[in-house]
Formats: sequence, structure tokens, C-alpha cells
Amino acid sequence: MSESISSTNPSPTRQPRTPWQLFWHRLRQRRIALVGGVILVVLYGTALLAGFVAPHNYDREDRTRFFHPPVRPHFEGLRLVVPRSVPLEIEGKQFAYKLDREDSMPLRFFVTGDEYKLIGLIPARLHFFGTADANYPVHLLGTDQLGRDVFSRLLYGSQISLSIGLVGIALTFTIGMLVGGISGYYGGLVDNGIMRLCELIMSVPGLYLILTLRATFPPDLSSTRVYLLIVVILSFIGWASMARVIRGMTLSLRERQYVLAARALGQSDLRIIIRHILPNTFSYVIVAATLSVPYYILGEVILSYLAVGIQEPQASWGLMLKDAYSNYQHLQQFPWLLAPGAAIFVTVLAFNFLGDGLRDAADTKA
Amino acid sequence: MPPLLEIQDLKLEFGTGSEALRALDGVSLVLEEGQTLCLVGESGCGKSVTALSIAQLLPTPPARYVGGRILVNGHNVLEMDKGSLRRIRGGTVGYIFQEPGASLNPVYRVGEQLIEPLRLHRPAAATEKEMVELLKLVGIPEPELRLRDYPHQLSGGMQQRVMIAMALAAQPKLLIADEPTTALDVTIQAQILELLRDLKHRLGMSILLITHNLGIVGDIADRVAVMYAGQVVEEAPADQLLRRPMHPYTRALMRSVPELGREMGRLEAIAGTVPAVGAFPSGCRFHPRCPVVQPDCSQKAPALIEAEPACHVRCPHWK
Amino acid sequence: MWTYLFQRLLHMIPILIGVSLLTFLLMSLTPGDYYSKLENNPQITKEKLTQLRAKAHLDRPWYVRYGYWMKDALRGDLGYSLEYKIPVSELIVMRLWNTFVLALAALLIAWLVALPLGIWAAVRKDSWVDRGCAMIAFLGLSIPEILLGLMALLFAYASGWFPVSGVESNRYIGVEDWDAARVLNRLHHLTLPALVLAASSLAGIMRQMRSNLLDTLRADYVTAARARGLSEGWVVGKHALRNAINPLLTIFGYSLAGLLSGAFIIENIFSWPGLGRLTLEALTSQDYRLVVATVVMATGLLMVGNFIADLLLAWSDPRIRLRE
Amino acid sequence: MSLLEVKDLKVHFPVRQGLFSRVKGYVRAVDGVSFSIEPGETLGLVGESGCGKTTLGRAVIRLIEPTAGSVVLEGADLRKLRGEALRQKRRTFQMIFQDPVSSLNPRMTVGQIVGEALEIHNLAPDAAARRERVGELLKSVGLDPLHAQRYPHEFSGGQRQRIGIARALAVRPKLIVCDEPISALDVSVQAQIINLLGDLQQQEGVAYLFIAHDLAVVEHISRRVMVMYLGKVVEMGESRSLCRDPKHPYTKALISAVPVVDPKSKRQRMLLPGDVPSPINPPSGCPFHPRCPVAEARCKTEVPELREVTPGRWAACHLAQ
Amino acid sequence: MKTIGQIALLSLAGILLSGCDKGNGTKIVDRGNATVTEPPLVVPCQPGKPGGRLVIASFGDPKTFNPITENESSSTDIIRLLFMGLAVLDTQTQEVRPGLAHKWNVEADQKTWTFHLRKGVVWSDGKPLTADDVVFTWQVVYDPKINNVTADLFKIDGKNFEVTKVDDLTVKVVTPEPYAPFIEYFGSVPIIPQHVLAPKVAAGEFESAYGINTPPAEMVTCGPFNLKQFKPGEFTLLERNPRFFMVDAEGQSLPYLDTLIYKVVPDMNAMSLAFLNDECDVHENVRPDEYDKFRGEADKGKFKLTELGLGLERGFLWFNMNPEKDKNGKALVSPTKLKWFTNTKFRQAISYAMDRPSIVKSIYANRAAPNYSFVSQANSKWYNPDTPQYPFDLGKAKALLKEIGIEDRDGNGLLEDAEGNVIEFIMNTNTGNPVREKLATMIASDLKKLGVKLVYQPIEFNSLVSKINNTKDYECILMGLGGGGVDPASSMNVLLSNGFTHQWYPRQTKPATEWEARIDTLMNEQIKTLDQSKRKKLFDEVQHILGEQMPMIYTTSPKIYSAYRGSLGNVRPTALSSYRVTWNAEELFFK
Repeated sequence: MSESISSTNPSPTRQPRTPWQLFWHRLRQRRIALVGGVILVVLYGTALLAGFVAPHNYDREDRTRFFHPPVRPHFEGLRLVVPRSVPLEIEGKQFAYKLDREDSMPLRFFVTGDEYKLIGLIPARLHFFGTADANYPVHLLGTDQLGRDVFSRLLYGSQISLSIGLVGIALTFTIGMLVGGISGYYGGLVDNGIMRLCELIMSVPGLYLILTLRATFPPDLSSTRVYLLIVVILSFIGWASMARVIRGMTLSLRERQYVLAARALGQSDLRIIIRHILPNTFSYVIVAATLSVPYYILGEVILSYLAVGIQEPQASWGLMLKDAYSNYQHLQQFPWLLAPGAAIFVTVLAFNFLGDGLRDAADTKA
Repeated sequence: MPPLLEIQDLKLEFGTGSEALRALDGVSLVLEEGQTLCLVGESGCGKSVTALSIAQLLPTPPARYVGGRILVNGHNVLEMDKGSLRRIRGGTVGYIFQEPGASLNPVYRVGEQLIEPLRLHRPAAATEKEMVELLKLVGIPEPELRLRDYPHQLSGGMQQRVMIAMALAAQPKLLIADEPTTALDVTIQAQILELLRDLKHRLGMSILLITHNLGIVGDIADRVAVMYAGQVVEEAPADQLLRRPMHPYTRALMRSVPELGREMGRLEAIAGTVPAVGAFPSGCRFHPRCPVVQPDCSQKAPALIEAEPACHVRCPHWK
Repeated sequence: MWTYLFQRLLHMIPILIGVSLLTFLLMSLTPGDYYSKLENNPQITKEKLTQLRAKAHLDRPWYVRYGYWMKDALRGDLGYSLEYKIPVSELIVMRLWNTFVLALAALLIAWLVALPLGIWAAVRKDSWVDRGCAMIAFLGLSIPEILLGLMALLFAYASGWFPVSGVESNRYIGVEDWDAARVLNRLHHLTLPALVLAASSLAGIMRQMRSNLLDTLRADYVTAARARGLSEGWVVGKHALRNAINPLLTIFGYSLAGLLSGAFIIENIFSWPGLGRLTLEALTSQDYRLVVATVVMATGLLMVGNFIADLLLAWSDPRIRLRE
Repeated sequence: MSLLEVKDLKVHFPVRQGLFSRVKGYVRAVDGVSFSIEPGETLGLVGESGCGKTTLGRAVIRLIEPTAGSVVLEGADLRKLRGEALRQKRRTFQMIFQDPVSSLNPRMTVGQIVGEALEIHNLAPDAAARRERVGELLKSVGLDPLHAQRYPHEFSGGQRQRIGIARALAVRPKLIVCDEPISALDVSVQAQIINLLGDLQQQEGVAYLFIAHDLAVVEHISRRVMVMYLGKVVEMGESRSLCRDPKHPYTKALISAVPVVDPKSKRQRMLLPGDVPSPINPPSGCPFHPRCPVAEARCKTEVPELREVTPGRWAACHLAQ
Repeated sequence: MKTIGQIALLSLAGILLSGCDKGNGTKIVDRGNATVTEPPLVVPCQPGKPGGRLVIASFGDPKTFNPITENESSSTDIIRLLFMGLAVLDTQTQEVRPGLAHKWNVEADQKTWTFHLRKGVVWSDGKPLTADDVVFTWQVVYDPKINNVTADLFKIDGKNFEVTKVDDLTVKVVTPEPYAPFIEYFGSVPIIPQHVLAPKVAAGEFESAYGINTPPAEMVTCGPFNLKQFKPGEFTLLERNPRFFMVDAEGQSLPYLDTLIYKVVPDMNAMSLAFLNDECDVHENVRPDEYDKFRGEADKGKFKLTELGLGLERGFLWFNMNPEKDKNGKALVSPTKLKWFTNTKFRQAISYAMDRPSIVKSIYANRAAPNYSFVSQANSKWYNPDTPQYPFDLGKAKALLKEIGIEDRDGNGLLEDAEGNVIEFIMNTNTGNPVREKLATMIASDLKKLGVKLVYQPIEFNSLVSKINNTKDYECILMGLGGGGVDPASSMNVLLSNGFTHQWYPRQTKPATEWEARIDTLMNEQIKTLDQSKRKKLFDEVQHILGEQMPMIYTTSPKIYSAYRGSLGNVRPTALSSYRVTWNAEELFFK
């Protein structure tokens, strides 16, 4: 075997070590995808620490400041200050405030304020920023109809809006991959049955399914249950198409020779599916997951529009947006109520940027 | 009169900057009218890239011509405007490819595709009669019916015949066949090779045939150029090269392939692996695998030398 | 091929049965029924309610009710709406046309805009054109439809260029005659809702078109076509495009149906009398026959959409058309 | 006793058509093939694409359920084995695949790929032993044991094929079905693998069913050769004599079609007309008759039996002598 | 969905039809084919210009055109214009005027009424309208097989009124007891054509008669307008009934408008914008929070915007005071909580704790007023200004609670009762009403300041209704009440302790408390009295008791605004009907 031994060195590798590294290498070259990724990291980070970053609690009502406009902090010397806002009583003008650059107060960092639970566990009162005087709160994005700080609600709302997508795809993809994998691998009757079921679910227009499903659940649910319910409902619709795609991939993957090899070795079917087939759908799955998160975020908006989503006083972007568009005049008078719309826009955009980059990076043909 | 095709010191890179991969590094070839030149080599050696370059069929970018000239009838293809280029493509130079199934557009009938080059290069001949003639020429039975077929309704061999007919439509002087039989079965391969040989004689055209199979070379070639790692390593008349290969690579290659009906005992395998584009070794590119490697091979890149009349070899140790 | 298509049609039957069954099941899980709201009505006696429910088979388990429904449905009778007290089929037919017009218009807009842009972006891959198109696509994807609808409404009002409600101007209400002006008037009313509806699907189609075309531009037959000396425009236009369009045809079928069922928000905002709104009302009032009929209807449309996509695909791709 | 005894093996795939997917016919991918392989022997199997050679290879090791016939390996009829018994039996036969790219799971390291077999069949008591055995295996196919940690994409085609061979060898099989193991490799590397397979056969005493379309390679590596056409064996015999003196016209054509390097030996070509017919509707009588240059009237109607034409040489042709 | 809030849950609304003045000796000018009746009905409105098309937006489609079986507002929108009663109520003045009947009288027993029909009134198909039609109408209303909401208003202690024909133009009605709102209610019931509908009744098909699929030509009506075309989801097109018998002082026959269109605009925003964009002529209900926009545009002279004062709409919440048990023997309300809820001081404290001014400011942009009373201030005819008030006062609320042993015992900010139970309860409302959801949120945070934990749980409307009426397993509910009737009689079901809609504890066999017993007495007394001032006094006391006991805790009442084209004449807008501008549609005309 003399000639074989001399051939033992793998070709000098220009490629990184794993497919993932290769993927990462290509992803790094797409700046716009990275921008998307960074935005998402920031968004999810603040969502996780919403209580800390938000100056107020989501349900804190300031009865003297309904529809307060956003204030912009500015520097006064080296100090960051915000105008002191004083409600005005003007005949014929409903929500007027005096915001005078001259009459400002310092913006403090790491102040104590409303009590909240950090990451839902640790009780804390420390907030990232705020004012020294509780009578003059700072509303970076203004307040809503009930005098609640829009910025704080946006952050608390992001906990729901942002996580709905993640939990949703976790559910959809787990079910979709398993079912799709089994269906594609076994083929025949199993496949036929599962695919008919998928077609059935896909055939019912999603919206009707959402509404009928939502109606079947008990009406008096706590907010967390409603949240879970939304996820379950959205996932219930989503898994079928996922399963179909995975099945399609499995159909081709199961003809791969390494799958044949595993079968020839006597590997059990389930292990072949889990170990040999499904991992090779990951690059597709991750891209698809990234690109489908926006559908959950937008889905939540629609559910809120149909009044089957999260309920007051809880905050979610969809619910806040519903507030904004429930009255066109508010939209014109108090444009800051559209902040959740901007948040959705940025998030969806970020996911699409990232997803697009991931897809390009995963596409070896490109 | 200039040769039909002359490639001079062609250098080609993919990508730019530090990531650029040099695929061709000084390839020179000459093909006279009426000749068949076989370009032999393994995957990644640059033979297909060379073939595609002749009619500028590589998308640029990522491909980039760094140096050299490609002269067709004495005119440099690399400096041509779009119009002249299109007259070369399909006009002077006809192409057939490895996968006839993939090279035919699946959504158009054979006739619809066959008429395209006719309309373009011989508008007067853009008739059904001419198409039937063409199909007859390449040995397709019932050509009238086949014109109405879709590519997928034909067998691989028939598809390749259609491709050949299409390439011949404009009566090119040069037919470039890029591994035309690799995807076909042996019996079909024999048919196609027979057809090419026959056509060459009947139409008096030249053929540039790209293959990795030395057997085909013996079958059809007048001259052979062997490529390795982006360079021509040996170039000679086919008889001479096959009988007495000079470059160690050509020699090793011939000895490592079993031949039908010949007792070979243990095959003399070439060690190591074919280098990938961009990872070509320094010095003589074959030196890591060369059975007769000399100390200086790894340092000095050998030049293509005329070892014997009309025989070129890129190895100072060919003797 | 024809047997295959016929087979596809046959396949619809079990799906339609499944969908109707599923709808019945889900409706039965919903608390209360159509007559629940009458329970607080002191004028209506328990006996009366029982009698009403019996008449609508609401006193029986859902599967029995399904049996009744099926029996009638097989004879082509989808029953009476509990709410409107007229045959469900009449109600649906009245609304269907409007939804169809809206969906079709949106579809046309989406495709007529998305395809050229997608092609342009693919041909000019990585240029500013490509990036610009990507931006537009993402914009369309990122704005919630509802918000976009309301914005459009406000725009219509602020600019005064578009009407905000209905399918045509008041002056045509009750008028039977049609003339060019009336058609234009309808189109005028159609513009905004169709644009808004098109916005979200536009993005997907555009991206898809781009990547399909990029794929086909890499195909061997494109190189082969170039090798024949064909001009670049011809190569892209005739050879690449024709193949790139095939996967989109499937999407076309889906999007047709998707627009039909997804239009209800737009229908609501623009007072467009369509099927989606009818379904929503039926769901809220638990008018089960109407719900089942609309859902089955929408499902049927979805499948017809897919079927059309299959037909188109077969028409476009001889490999499918000529399969046994 | 032969290692493998295949009798009248048939693999028919139903062709469904029409409204209710009724079975309208069968693709007779393998249609009544019988052969045997002795321990440590190599049987070559050649044929053109679509002749059923790959299906036969897979049916033998039951990656495809045969429709009829028997596959007796070491006295046990594989067709009667089910479940765990079959899984156990799989140790005795393995397969090497054609495509070096798709035959290795890109998400697993070489160590995992080769070690998986050991894991499944509990061939190594612990992880350390397994690692050691993987190292041995890699060494035996000419790779560095350190490569166990790498991923398949880091290797060239030839090296991947070595990994595939190591995987097959891990369970110490008695029979390996080699399905075109070199046809996807570079010419200069093919010889390495051919040599490796030969070396391993000598060391391990493993038998090969070597499937290829390249008659020269098959002749080189195998003691006996079997030629298939449209699901049927048309000729079988000792490889050298078969190549030198083919009895079946198809074999003759096949041999004459192989291009020969030596430009001097420009032999008379025997060109076959037409294409290989579809296995769904194979021609009546002798399936080769439409292309056969010497076909007679009876070839159209009578199916020729595979008969021993000369000692050790079997051919399915009425005219063979 | 948006109409949900408007489907007045508790509404027992009588159908308020409009009419004009009594006929007198004005000179009649016959214009074309107008029906001239004897005596003529001359409307004292400003004589207008005939012609024109009025477009009104509505949230939904009519579900039927049958005036007897209809029971929701979108249908009423249309039906009120198609049919007519014996008498008509001037919504603005609350004055009852002759309609189909030109005069009526009651006998000394205060139970026997005689109606004299106008001679010459015809149905839209030209057939005369006679006493037979009236009697037929009442047969239908009282037909036990025909399901309708009207019948119960015309029963006293379960007994029907007797309606008999005296002659072709005279009808006699005998009520079992004197019935205070007799003429308003009885007179407003639309009369239906016997010659068309009698066969349907006989065939048992009355309920589906005059359905929305009825061809317009077959709709025989007697109101100012005829049905011309109905397109579900799009519009209802009405055209002037040329045979309608009302005339103006100049002798022109009414209505002036040629056509009237109800156009479906299901979205609130779109409805407002459609009006602003000139696509509708009337926007009867300008919300307080869109007032600014309308004011601005109105000031530019684009249309008229009028303020109509406070409306009849009221928001309120109530506690479940039902001591009964469900089928499984489980108490509907836990005894601990029932003890709080049934305590007057508890309810008063909750009322004090509600920051109504903030609600008024935030939700209504100051265009509403706090409300403490069962009767809206808008209903000046019946409103009792002396009902107790509960201005926002946390201290008072705390003090009241302390009196009944509820205070913060462990200093955690939450109140506990004497047994140490934390004061917390769940408040339900329906989903899909943004205003109500905001209100609930505000109330919850108000009570939080008091130390009461209110968990706010919006549920789907049908489920809510089912909770209120069937399962009754709730603690507290926040609801709103639409227009409803003006007369106290319309509240009988709510106020009587055995009433079906006596929400806090319905269908009591015996009044649970003294004050409920007292209300029962007062209500039963007022309905049997025809003397207005006496009724007012009785009803004032009812209001006072309700104000003191607070079984329903009121929140706010919004101000009403209506907008309509400036060119519209004879507009007499009123807050007392939901048809603020169009209640007298037959008089409206375009200048």
C-alpha cells in the first residue's frame, strides 16, 4: 500500500473546518445581514432586561399626562437633561404641555423607581435611567391615552412580540421536522396519511382557523395563557407547511448514500432520521426559521386587531398598534403612538436582512 | 494564413484581490483547420475553462482574463465587441457540452431550439427542411417527428445528437466538444464518437475535444494536449503521445488505467490527490505526485519546451 | 397528464370533506351557539329556543349535525344562514365576485410589478438596482397590512385622489346601466385596496423571481444558448425566464387563494363587500352553516388556485405536461 | 458452500397510472438473476445505465426488498430475516457507494462515521476502544488516524472513498457490494482505490460484488464477470476469457465500444444501433434483439435461457456457441 | 365587531318611529300622485325642495326587513323608514303625534283606547290600509309561534292587550291594567299588510317573510320610503314612497328625498373618513375623540357639526349579588365575596374610588361628564338631579370600607376584610371595544390605589352574554348601555327584582332586599299611572334609591355630536335617539 500512505494528507485546506464555520465565514461577508443580526441582539437584549431599561412599569398611569409628546434629552454643558414637562390647562386644547428647554432637569442613570422583576425573577427597583424628581417623569416616546410611558410599554411589549416568534418557530419546527422526517423517510401509507393531514391544515385559510381555534379556548384566560395560546394557534397552522418542506428534503436525503450506508449498517430508523437526515436540513431550517419569525410578529398584530391577542393592561406591539389605529385622529395628533409600528418594521426588517444573508451564506451555489 | 485557433499564454483568474484563484496559467494551444485536438486532463485542471474561454462563455465576473490572447482566425476574441463575439459564438465556433439533457432548454421543442442558430447565422436556411437535414446529418431517425419532441422525450444519445446538430447549424469551422460522452453509456459513446469522426471528414471542420479518457484520445485525436493544474504539460501528435508519453504525469496516467484485454497485474497508481484550483503546488505542479521527482522540481516552475519536433512537454526531465 | 389533473381534482374531495369536518368540530368546541344571544331575551321562551335549535340541528352532537349538513350538501344544498335567513349559497355568490375582483387586481398589480423588478434585480445582481429592489421588498414585508391600510385611507382623504369606501360612487348605486365611466369609477375605487393588498405579496414574489432567475442563469442550457451566439436579452428573455417562471406558477396558485382569504382586513378597512368580511361576521355570530360554507368555499378556492397553478405549470413545462 | 447464493432474484417496481393509481405494469429492474459468490472472491457486474445492476446490488443486501427469489448468505436466507435478526446479520455484508460526496454525512466527523458501525453492533467495549479501532481502520485504508476528527468536506474524492471503505470494513463483513466505487473519481486516483480494494481483499478475505460500467476495470479486478442487460444476465464467465472471447453479441458490442488507448489497435468497431429500451416494456423474446446485429426470427419470440455455452461460460443467446 | 358595543345588551328599545304634527285644516295642494287622506297629515316642518339623494353609512347589513321579528340595530335602521305606526313620536320633543291614526281617546277606566284611522291611506301596492291590518299586526305580535321581541312590552302580568276592529277605520284596544307609556309604545308598533302576510302566517313562514332576499317589488310597506334594492355588504337603496300620505304646509307630499342610501362601512375610521371625504351626507355619531378633526373641517364650512349635549349612553359596572347555587350546588359567588358585594357601603366606596374626571379627560378628551345616575342627564324629562353623587374621593372610599371592617391590616397596600381575606375580584367586559378596555384598565388602576385588587379580564362577547344570562358565575362586569328607551317603562325588566335583566340578581322570586322591594312597588305603580307628574315623582324616588344603593355603578356619559351636510334642511338633531339627524328622514331635504 505504499502509494496510499503517501496520500494521507488531506489537501491543504483553504476551507474552514466545519460546514458551520464555512457558513459563518460567508455570512460575515454580508454586512447587511450582520447589521440585522446586531439589531436583533440589541432588541432581544433590551427585551430581556425590559424592566431595567424601561424607566417605568408598563401599567403605570400618569393621570396628569395623557398623550404626552415625546421629549428629547439634550446636553446642558456636560449633563444630559430633559425639559420639565408641565401640564397646561388651555381652553379648547385638550392635551397641552409646557416643554421648555430652559426649564430642564438632569437625566439620571441607575435611579430607583417602580418595582419590577428582572428577567421575571429577581425583584429590583433599579432603572437604567430616569429623573430625580418623580413628579416630572421622562417620556422618551411620549405617553398613550392612559398616560402610560410608550417607551416602557414598547420594551415590555417586545418581550411578548419578540418571543412569540421564537417560541412559535421552536414549536412549529420541532413538530414539522419530526413529522416531516418520519413522513418522508417511511413514505407509503404513513407518508400519504401525514401529507393529507398537512394538506388539510394548509387548505383551511389560516385566518379562519385562527378565529375558530381561538373561540374554542376558554374565554377567561390569564395573560400568560393567552400568550401561549396565540403561539399554539399560530404554530398549529405553521407546522404543516414546515412538515411538507422537511418531507420533501427527507425524500431526497433518504436517497443519499450515507443514509443507505447507515441502513446497511443496521441503524434503526428513528436514529437515521434524527442523526442522518434532520441535521442535514438544518441550514434550510435555520434560514426558514429566521424568515418566518416576522410572520409570527405580524400574526400577533392581526390577532390583536381581531381582539383575540394579548389584553390590556399588558403590552404587546400588536396591542399598542391597535391603540394607534383604532382612531385615525390619534394617529394624526399623536404620531408617537406609531412607535410600535416602527419597532415592528425594524424587527421584521432585521430578520429579513439576517435571513437573506443566511440564505445566501447557506446557498453553496451562489 | 493564421491557424483556425490559437491560444497564446492565456491566464485566467476567478475572483479578485487576495481571494483570486488562478485557474489557467499560461495556456497555449494551436489548432489547425481540419484537425482534431484533444484536451485531456482531470477535474480542475482547466480544460473546460479553456474551452469556454474560446467563445467568452465564462461569466465575467467572477472570471477575469489576466493575460494572453485567444485568436480565432487571427482575431483576438478577448478584444471583440459583442456583435463580433456573437458571430464567433455558434457561427465560427460551435459547442457541445457534457450533459446534453441539461444543455437543452427543457421547455422548448427541439425544432424551436434548432431554428435559433439557423435564424441567427444562416437566416436563409431557417427552414424546417434545413432542420430535417441537420437532424439527418447527425443520424437521428425520423427527424420530422423529432423536431416536435421536447428534449426530455429523447434519450441521452439522441439529445447529444441534437446538440451536435445545433452546433453544426451555422456550419462552424470549429466544433468544441466538452466531454461530450462522459454522461453517456459506452455503446452510446461509441456511436457519438463515430458520428464526430464521420462529421469531421464530411464537413472538413476542426474539433477541439475535451475529455479525461485517454481511450477516446486514441480513438479520434490528431493532436493531444494534456493539462494539469491550469497548465498544458504536454502537447504532441496523438500517435506519438500515446505511444511514447514524455511527461511523467501522462506516463503515470496511462499506466494507472486498466485496459481491456491486457494483463496489467497491480496498477501503478499515482499517489496523492488532484490539486484544487487555487491550491496548485509551487514549482512543477505535478512534483508532489511525481514518481520521478527531482530535488529542483519543487522550486523551479518548468517551461513548456519543444522536446521533439511538434512535441512540447513541461518537464525538464522528460527523458 | 390529464388523468393526473383529474386525479388532483379527485384529491380535493377528501380534503373538502376533511375541512368541513374540522370546521364542524371546531365550531362545536366553541362555547355557545347562534342562539346563545337570544337566551337573555325574556321574550323568547326556553321552548322556543329548543325548537329553534332543533330546527337548526343544534341540539344534536356535532357529528350528527355534520351528517345532516353533508346529506344536504351532497344534494347541492348548503342550507340557510341562521342570521340572514336566506340560502348560504346566495350570500356567498353575492360576495364572491367582489372579493374575486379585488384579489385579481391585487394579484395583477403584485405580479406586474414584482416580476419585472425581480428580473431586473437578478440581471443586475448586487448592483444598486438589486439593493433598491430588496429594500422595497422588505418594506412591503415589514409594515403590518392593517397599518398600511389605514395609512392608505388617510392618504386617500388627505390627497383627495381616491375614494375611501365602497366599490363605486354613490351615484351608481341602484343604477343598472354600465358605461365606460362607471368601469373607470370602479377601477378608481379598486386602486387603493388592491395596492395595499398587493404590497405584502409583492415582496415575496419579487425575491422569488430574482432567485429563480439567478438559478436558471447558471443552468447549462443558458450557457449552451449563449454558445449559439444568441444575444443576452434573448438568452435571458427566452431561455432563462421561461424556466425561472415555473416555480412561481405554484406560488401564483397559492397567492390567488391567499389573497382571496386574506383580504378581509382590507375589505373591512375599505368597506369592500367581500367574502372575508362575511366569514368574519358569520364566525362572530356563530352562524355555523355560513361559516362552514365560507370555509369550504375558501378551501375550494385555494385548491382551485393550486389546480390552476398545476395547469399553468403543465402548460409551461412540457416535462410535466407530457408525463404519461 | 458459496458465501452468497442468489437464486432467481426479481425486483419489480410497480408503475402506477391513471385515476386510482392502479398498478399498470412493472419496471422489471432485476428479472430473474441467479449467481453465487465464493468467499474472498470478486464477482464483477457490468452493464449500461438502467440495466438493473445497482438495483441488484441493493437487493442483495436488502436495501431494496426483492420481489421474488432467494438470497442465501452463509446458509441464511436474507429474505426471511426480519427486524433484529436482519440487523445482526447486516454485519456480514456491507456496501461501498459510488458518490464520494453524498456517501458521507457532512455533519459527522470521520470518526463518527466510521465509529457508528462499531456503536450499532457493539463491536467496541468503550469509547477508547472504539477510537482505537477507528484509528486502525483509517490506517488500513491509508488514512491518518488523526483524521478521525475532521469532517468529510476536508477530504478529496479519493480520500472520501477510503473513508467509505473504512466504514464498510468496520464490521468485518464477509461480503462488500461495491457500487461503482471509482466511477466518480479522478482518473489518476481510480487506481489507488482499485489497488486498495485488492489489498484489503487479500488481507481480510472479503468477497466483492463489484458493480461498474467500465468493462476494463471489472476485468482487471474480478475473477468472474456478469454482464447485465435490461434486468437480465446475458453473459457470465471467467473475466479474462469473457473479455477476450465474448459469446453474447451484446458483450461483444460492449467490448468493442470501449475506446482503446493504443492508436495502432484500430479495430473494427461493432456499433450498436439505437438506445437501450425501457425496462417497463422490454422487447419480446430476447430483450437485445432490436439492437442485435445477428438477430434471427426466433430471437423476437423466444426468450433465450442463460445456458452454459462452454465450460464456465454462460450466455443467454440462441446463437452463442 | 364594532357594532357589538352597540347591540344594546339590555335594550328593550321600542321602535321609535317618527312623525309630525296633528293634522288641521291646512290647504292641501295635490302634487301628482300623492295620496290624500282624510284628514290629511300636515307636517309643520319648513317646506322643502323635493329631490336628492341622502347617503348614510352604517356598520352592518340589515338582517331582515320584517318589522315584527327584527331585533338588531342594522335592521331597524332600514325598517323604521319602511313602516309606520298608528302614532308617531317626535323624538326631539318627546311628543306623541298622530300617525296612521288621526286621533285616539281613552275611556275613564284608563284601559280602553279607541284609534281612528285616517281614511285613504294606502299600502305601497295601492291597497287601502284598514283596521284589519292593525288587528292582523297585533295577532302576529301576540302569536306565540312567532318569535319577536315586541310582544313582552305589551303584556301586563303576562296578559295581552285586546285589539279589536270596530269598523274599517276604528280599532279598540283594551289593556288589562292602565299602562302608562301606552300611546308612545302601542302607537309606534309598525303596521304590516294583512293581504300580503296573512298567507305567510297561515303557512308558518312569517319569520322568513320580508327577509332580505325578498324582491323589492314584493315588499309592501306604508312608510315614507320603499325598498328599491338591497345588496348585502354594500348598500340598501330606498326610494321615496310616492303613496306616502304626509304633506307639508305647502301641500307638498313627503318625503322630499328621492332616494336614501344606507351604505355599509364596517370600519369606524373609514366611516368618519367617508363622511369627511363627501362620500356620506350624515355622520350621526361623531366620537368625542374625533371631535377636533370634525370641528376643524366644519369651521372651514364643509359641513355642520352640532353638539347635542350628553347622550343616553352610559357605562357602568355591577357586582354579582346572586346568592344562588349552580347545578352542582356550588355557590355562584363565593360567600366571602358575596358579603362584600351585597354591602351598600362597599359599592359606594368603589364608586367614590373611581377617578371619573380622569376618565372623562383621557378617554373622552373632556367631552363627557361623570355619571352617577340610572337615567342619563340627557333624558331631561325623567332625570332626577337630586340623585346622590360620588365625586372622586379616595379618603371617603377608604373610610367607608373601614366602617365595614375592610382595611389594610398587614400594611402590604392591599385591603383585607375582617376575616383577613384580601379584597380582590375579577371584572369581565367584552373584547373588541377599545373604549371599554381603556375604561376597565383605568378603573383597575384606580382601585389599586384604594388597595383593591381588580383583575380585569376581557372575554369574547358571546361568552360574556352567556356568563351574564346562563352560568352567572362572574364577580363583576363592566358594560355599556346604548340609547335604549326614554320612558321608565323601558326599564321595567332591569329594575323589577323578578326581571330577566335585573342583572345583579335576576329573576328573584321575592325581593332580596328592602330597597329592591321598594323599587318594585314604585315601578309597578308608575306604569299603571297615566299622570305624568305622578310618574315622575315615583321614578325620581327609584333613581334616588338606585343612586344610594349603587347596584350599578355608573362611570361616564359622553357628549353627543352629529355632523351633516350644510345643505340639508329641516334637521332637528337630538341626542334622544341613535338616529340623531335622520330620525325625521321624511322631512329632510337638500336646499
